[in-house]
Amino acid sequence: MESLVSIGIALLSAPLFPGIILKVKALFAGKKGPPLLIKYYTLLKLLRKGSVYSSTTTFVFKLGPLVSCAGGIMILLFFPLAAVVPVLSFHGDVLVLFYIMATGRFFTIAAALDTGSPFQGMGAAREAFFGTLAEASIFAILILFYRMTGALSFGEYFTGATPISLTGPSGALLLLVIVALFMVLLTENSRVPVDDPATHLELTMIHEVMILDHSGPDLALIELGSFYKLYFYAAFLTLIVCPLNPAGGLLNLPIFYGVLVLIYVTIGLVESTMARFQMSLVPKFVLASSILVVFAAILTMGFI
Amino acid sequence: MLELIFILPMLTGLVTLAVPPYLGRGVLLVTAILHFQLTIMAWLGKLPVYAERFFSETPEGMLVLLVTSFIFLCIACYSMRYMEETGLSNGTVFPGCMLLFLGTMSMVTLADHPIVLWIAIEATTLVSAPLIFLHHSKEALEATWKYVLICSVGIALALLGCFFITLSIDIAEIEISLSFTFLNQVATQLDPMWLKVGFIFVVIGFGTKMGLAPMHTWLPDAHSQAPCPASALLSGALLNCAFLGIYKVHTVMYLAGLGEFSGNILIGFGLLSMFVAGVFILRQPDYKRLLAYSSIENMGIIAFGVGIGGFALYGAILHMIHHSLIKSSLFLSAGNIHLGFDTKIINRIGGLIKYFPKTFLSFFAGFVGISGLPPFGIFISELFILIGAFQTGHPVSAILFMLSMLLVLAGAAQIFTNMSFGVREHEVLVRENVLRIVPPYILLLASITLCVWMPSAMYTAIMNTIKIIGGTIHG
Amino acid sequence: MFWGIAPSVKARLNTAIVLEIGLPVLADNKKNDNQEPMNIFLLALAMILVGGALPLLTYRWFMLTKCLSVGVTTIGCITGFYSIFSANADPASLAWSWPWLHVFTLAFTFDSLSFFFLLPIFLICPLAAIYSCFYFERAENSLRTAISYFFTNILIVSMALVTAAANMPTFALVWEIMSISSYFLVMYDYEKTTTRAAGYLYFLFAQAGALLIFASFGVIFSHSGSFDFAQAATIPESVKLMVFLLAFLGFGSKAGIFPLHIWLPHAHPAAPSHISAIMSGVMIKMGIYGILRFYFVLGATDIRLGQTVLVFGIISGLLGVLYALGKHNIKRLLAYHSVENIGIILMGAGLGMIGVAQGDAVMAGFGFAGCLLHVLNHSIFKSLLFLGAGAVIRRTGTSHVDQLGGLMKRMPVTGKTFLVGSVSISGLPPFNGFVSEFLVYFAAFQGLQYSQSTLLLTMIAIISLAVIGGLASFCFTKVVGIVFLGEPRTENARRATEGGWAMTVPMVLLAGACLVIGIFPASFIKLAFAGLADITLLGQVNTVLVATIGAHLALGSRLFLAIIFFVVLCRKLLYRGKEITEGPTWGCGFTRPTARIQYTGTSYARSVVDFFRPFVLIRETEVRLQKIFPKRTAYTSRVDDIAEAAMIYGVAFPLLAVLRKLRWIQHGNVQLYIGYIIVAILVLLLVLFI
Amino acid sequence: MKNINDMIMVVILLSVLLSLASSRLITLIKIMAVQGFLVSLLPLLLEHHSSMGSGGLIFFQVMILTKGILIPVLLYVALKRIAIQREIEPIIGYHASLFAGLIIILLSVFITDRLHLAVPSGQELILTTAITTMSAGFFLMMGRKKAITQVIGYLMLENGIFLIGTALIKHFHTVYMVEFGLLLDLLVGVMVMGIILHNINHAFDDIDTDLLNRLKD
Repeated sequence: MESLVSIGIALLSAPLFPGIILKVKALFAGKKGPPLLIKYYTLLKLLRKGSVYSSTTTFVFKLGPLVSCAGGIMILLFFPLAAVVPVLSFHGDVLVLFYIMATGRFFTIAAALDTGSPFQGMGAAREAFFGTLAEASIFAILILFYRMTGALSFGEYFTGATPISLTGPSGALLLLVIVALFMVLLTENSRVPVDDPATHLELTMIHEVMILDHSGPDLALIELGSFYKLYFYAAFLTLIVCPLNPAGGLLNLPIFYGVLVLIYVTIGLVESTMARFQMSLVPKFVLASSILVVFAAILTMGFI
Repeated sequence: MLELIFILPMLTGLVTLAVPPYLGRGVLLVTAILHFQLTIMAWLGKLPVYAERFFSETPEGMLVLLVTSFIFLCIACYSMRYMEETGLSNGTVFPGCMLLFLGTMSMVTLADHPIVLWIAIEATTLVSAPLIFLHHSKEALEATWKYVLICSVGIALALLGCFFITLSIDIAEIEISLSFTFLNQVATQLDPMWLKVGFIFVVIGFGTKMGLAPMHTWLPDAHSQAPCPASALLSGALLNCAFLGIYKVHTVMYLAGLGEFSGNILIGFGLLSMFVAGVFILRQPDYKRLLAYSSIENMGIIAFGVGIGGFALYGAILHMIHHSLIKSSLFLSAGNIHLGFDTKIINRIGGLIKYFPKTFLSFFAGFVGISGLPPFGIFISELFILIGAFQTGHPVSAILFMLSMLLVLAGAAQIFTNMSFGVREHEVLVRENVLRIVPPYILLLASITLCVWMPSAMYTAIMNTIKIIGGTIHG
Repeated sequence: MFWGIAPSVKARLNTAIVLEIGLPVLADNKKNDNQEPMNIFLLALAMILVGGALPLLTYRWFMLTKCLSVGVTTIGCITGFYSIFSANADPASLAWSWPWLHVFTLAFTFDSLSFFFLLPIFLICPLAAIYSCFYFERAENSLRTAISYFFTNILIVSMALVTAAANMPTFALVWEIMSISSYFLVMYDYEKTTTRAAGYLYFLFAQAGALLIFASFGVIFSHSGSFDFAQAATIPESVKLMVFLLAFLGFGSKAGIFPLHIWLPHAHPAAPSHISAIMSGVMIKMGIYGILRFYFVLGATDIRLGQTVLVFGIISGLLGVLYALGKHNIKRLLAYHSVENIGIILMGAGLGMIGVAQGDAVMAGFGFAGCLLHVLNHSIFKSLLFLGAGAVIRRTGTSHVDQLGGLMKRMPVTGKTFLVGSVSISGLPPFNGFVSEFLVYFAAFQGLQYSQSTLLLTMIAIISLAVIGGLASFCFTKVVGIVFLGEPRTENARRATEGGWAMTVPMVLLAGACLVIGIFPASFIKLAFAGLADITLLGQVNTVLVATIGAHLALGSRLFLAIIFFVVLCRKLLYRGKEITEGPTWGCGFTRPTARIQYTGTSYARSVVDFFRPFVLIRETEVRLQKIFPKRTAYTSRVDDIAEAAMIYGVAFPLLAVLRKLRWIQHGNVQLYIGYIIVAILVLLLVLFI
Repeated sequence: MKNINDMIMVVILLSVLLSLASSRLITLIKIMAVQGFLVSLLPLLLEHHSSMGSGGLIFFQVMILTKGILIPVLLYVALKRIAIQREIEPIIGYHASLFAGLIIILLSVFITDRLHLAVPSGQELILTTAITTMSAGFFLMMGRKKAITQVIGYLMLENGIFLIGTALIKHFHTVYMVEFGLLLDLLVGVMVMGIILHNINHAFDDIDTDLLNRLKD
């Protein structure tokens, strides 16, 4: 029951947090900024509309939003939000989930290519490339976690017998993981310095350019999917930074969401203070994250 | 009377030289059939030996005889049309010399006396020289000159080798009459020093004839200049005869306890031949030379197999049989190609499959066979030799063997592929003809048959052959 | 004795120790009561052979030939399937042997591993045969088609027999028949220079591989003294590593492991598509079969074996997918993906071997099971993709990715099935590719608990597997996106239409198989473990674990589908009564877009390929813009395989140069020829006297 | 007896040296005639052939006739029929050839010395002579351009082998086979070579082996 409640809250509240980022950025720029609920308004607006489809597109174009959104929902089902035992969990679920996210990306990219637009193709190529590199970091993290806990599921990582924590054995290595995971988060969710969601020039976009032709509820599904994805990564980071006792039940929620907000604020801060990288520097950035984790994993040979 | 086997073709050959040309071809075919019949009778044990001092019925000799006779029959059928179409049918030289050639080769297979063997091999050189010169071109002349000169020198050395072997009897002061049968019996008492020297000269001498590198130099010239039926006979039968000479002496060496010495020499020559053949097969511009170098390679394989001994020995004997069948088939197919396109230059030939589909079949099948792929027998023989090489503890040689084989394969595959499948516009001069198509098919079929089913008489013969020098090998 | 040999010789012959040729100890010396499965199996093979031979007789009636051959072959394969399942309980009952050439025995025995490898053979081959019915459409080539059928069926039979060969000569025989028949299949379009080059290359690699395999036979035989595989385990441990490496390289050249894969990207585009499907889907797996079989019969537990296999697997996987990205020919691209998938399969096998060496039954079991299941999966989706590519090539006349586009609308069935195949080969859930990759991952994570080299290797393996997966999906978004989506880039692509039912039905069936394995993974994982049932080396399989893993994967993929279904429903609801309009693609301000401004496959892949620069050779030619009003500019780039480049520039050219110098030997000067003879004498005499 | 033998052998050695130094073909053929005669004569004077029957005697007479007269005459006829434009044309010069001949003799002595124990006693000089003759034959074949000189070189090689064959080996187990074979070989060989020579001359207008250099790789 607790699990269901927690997942319900997550599914509903996910669009809230990107608003925080926007707010932070606006404040930094000395502006007032949009309301916190801006993303909800956007979604509602989109849902009310109809769609315009390019005559070039096929069913694949419609499949993109569907699969990516489904992937986002799926992963949250397996995640111990606020250290509440997840709805579903099994040994090896992390592999399934990351691959499902990859499926989502596959279809998003295919949908982008379906339009036949050169800009969308360009964006798709970048998305696919950086995503692949980020996958290496993620699996390096999984290796490290397996070395630490012997588990292969989110549930086990945070609510299992030997949960991951900074204070546990070889917990110091988690500092490296936190940095790396944050970098992955930025990459996977197309944030500055990898991508700038607010840019206006299609040539420099990555994620945004891919969804140029989507409109109406389709676009809403895409947005929703990306909110869930961002939410997942942020939650993942939250639980590493601030491990919670599963016994706490729903009481963990406030702490969890507090830290979560902090992470979103950090993202906003990064976006406000950093310029985006030159496109050719991005691979190095992502690679740096995976090297960090691999380094950490190798260090476990000394600890464990 | 066993001697009939070589006397018959010699006599008919001499007769053919005298009779009018149109009878010559008939005599050729009839003699070929009779010879084959006699061979079969000899295999059935119906022909006793008359001059036991000089001739005997050895298993290895009988194998070579059978192969020779069979190939000759096919070649005789083939040359019925071939000689007519090449415009060489007027002379009696071809049928006459072919028959004499057959006669001398049969004599080699039956000879038991080293000197008789030597005389017979020398005689093959002399009677086959006119065959190479048949085209009367400058190149043919050059090839003949080189053939006669180099082979004569080689054969002279072989004679010297025979003398040294005889000397080894003298020095050991054994009172026997000279023959391989007796040599085998007293092998252990012979003087090893002179025996070794003798073997060296015999290997070099008969090796010249057999086409072992570096004495192979005449072979590509002669094979490429001779008319194709003659090349087929040279490659398919003559080389075996020369091999027989080496083999018999190797047997003596083995029985004298010097098997390792002679074996190593054979391995060395074998590998060198394979390598040299590989060098020239790669990017070879002339397909008849290609086939000739391939013969050198295969002789190398046989020498290698014999040198290795044991399992490989069985493989070597099998290889000899199958190589004869396949290579002569290939030469006959090459004859068809040569007739059709009137060129020996590989680069000028392409698209056999389009112009000569039937010849393509035999030509390419021959290539598949010679490359050691099933269903042709060379597959088994090479497998045997390779396994034998490892089994007897010659891993380095085995690796060199494999590399050389690969080199040859790399060269041959390219050429055969391009000739068979390449695209090139041609004017076809002479069409395919049943009489020129069936013999190569029969030869290939024989190889396939022997790969699937081997008559037990033949198997026994091979086993008897190798028993003598494979004695210490066990599974 | 009928030889007229002198009596004394005869006596010596009798006393000579008889040459014993190690006759293999027959596996089925015991009386075989149940002959039925074997008879059915032989019947199936006979039918397939008949199906191959018939066209040679009836080739004058083109349609009849095709129908007859395909029909008989299909029935034969189904019979084969039936015989496998009827003998499933007791594979050993399916054994037979014939004496061969007085020396050998042609012996065939089956075990669970053979059965598993028979599955793809009997599954893919009939589908490919059906497909060929419409693929071969030119009646003037009827003889050639008939010959192609003949060799196809020989190939099928020889592959089936490879899985069953019980001793070395038998194996060598069927192996070589397999090689040569597939060579002829590659040569189908022999008029093309590229085809001939491909055939040549294939022939060379096949034979080189065969020689290595024979060499390993030789080493085994020299120690065990028997041709029988069953005796191979008795050879000394120290030799096993060498034997295995020889065999590994030999089989590797067939399977297409890096750097012995060079023939593969040439042969697959050259062959007709259904042949590529059989070769890539089934035949190269025989190489994997050989590696596994050798490993199991040797019973070697040296960890270095597993490490070698794993390292080769990682390299093949990574570089295979990388080169696939750089290739523009759709079939060549697929061929490189075969290299990649062989890499994944080998990683599974390598992890399994390391597991065996560590005594870890879970790691061993899952590694090998992943390997086997990926063999099956790859055979399904790779043949699906090749069939799809074949349909595209047949309908558009081009195989260059950048000249296609927009085919999803014109060839809907091909497009959809190709999409399924693409997702499967990228290893994405809920399709079959993921299931086997999951098993490999599982084995690899098991390996993390060890230390030092094992840990390091498994870590690299996991990360490589992740990167391979990412790059594969990158590559297949490229293929799907450029070929099937967007606008047609050429007129040919615009005019393309769907192939006939005989082409689409096999693709649909294969796509269905991809989904079925993805949604019902449990029984197929069990099947893979069943394939290992007769392998005693692996230790006890934890059946409970296997079952739970299967159930969990099933849960994952079904849940995912359910969520997608749910989202679809929501979407339907949201769109109810909404206005949907069509318009052109947003051109970002360009007002006159043409199909040519679309992103090409080359540019799509360029950034990734660049990233891996030292391992990929990129050659560019560019005409720079110079004047103020330039007329034309041109840019081409191509990605070269480093193994191929090394083979050409590092091995072939220097070798050819040296050999060309050596040709001096035959200079035509008779005096020096005589000199050679003298030198030979002198050398030998020196050897003798010194 | 021994002295005569030794003298013959010395003369043979001398003929070898002369043949290496001679610059004219006619001279060379004459030298060959002498050498052939002496080589066939030698076995008759050897001790272990003293018990030779009448058949053997006839055989050796035939041998002398062939080697000493028939073959030189054949060669002479061949020489006359082909118009020789230039003389021997050495690849290796005459002085160098002579020097090489000396070295060959030295080496032969050395080899014979090495083989001392293995040879029937008292016949070292025969072995020396035989080896020298053979080597010189090879030398002529390699060191001269004209095809006819190669035939002569071949004959010299045969002479050397004949020496070993008849002089060293006990007679009873050969039953004239050796002699018969040699004779046949020699006759037919020279005939065939003569025919080819004739043809070569006909086709190329010369018998220079440089012209025979078309077949190569």
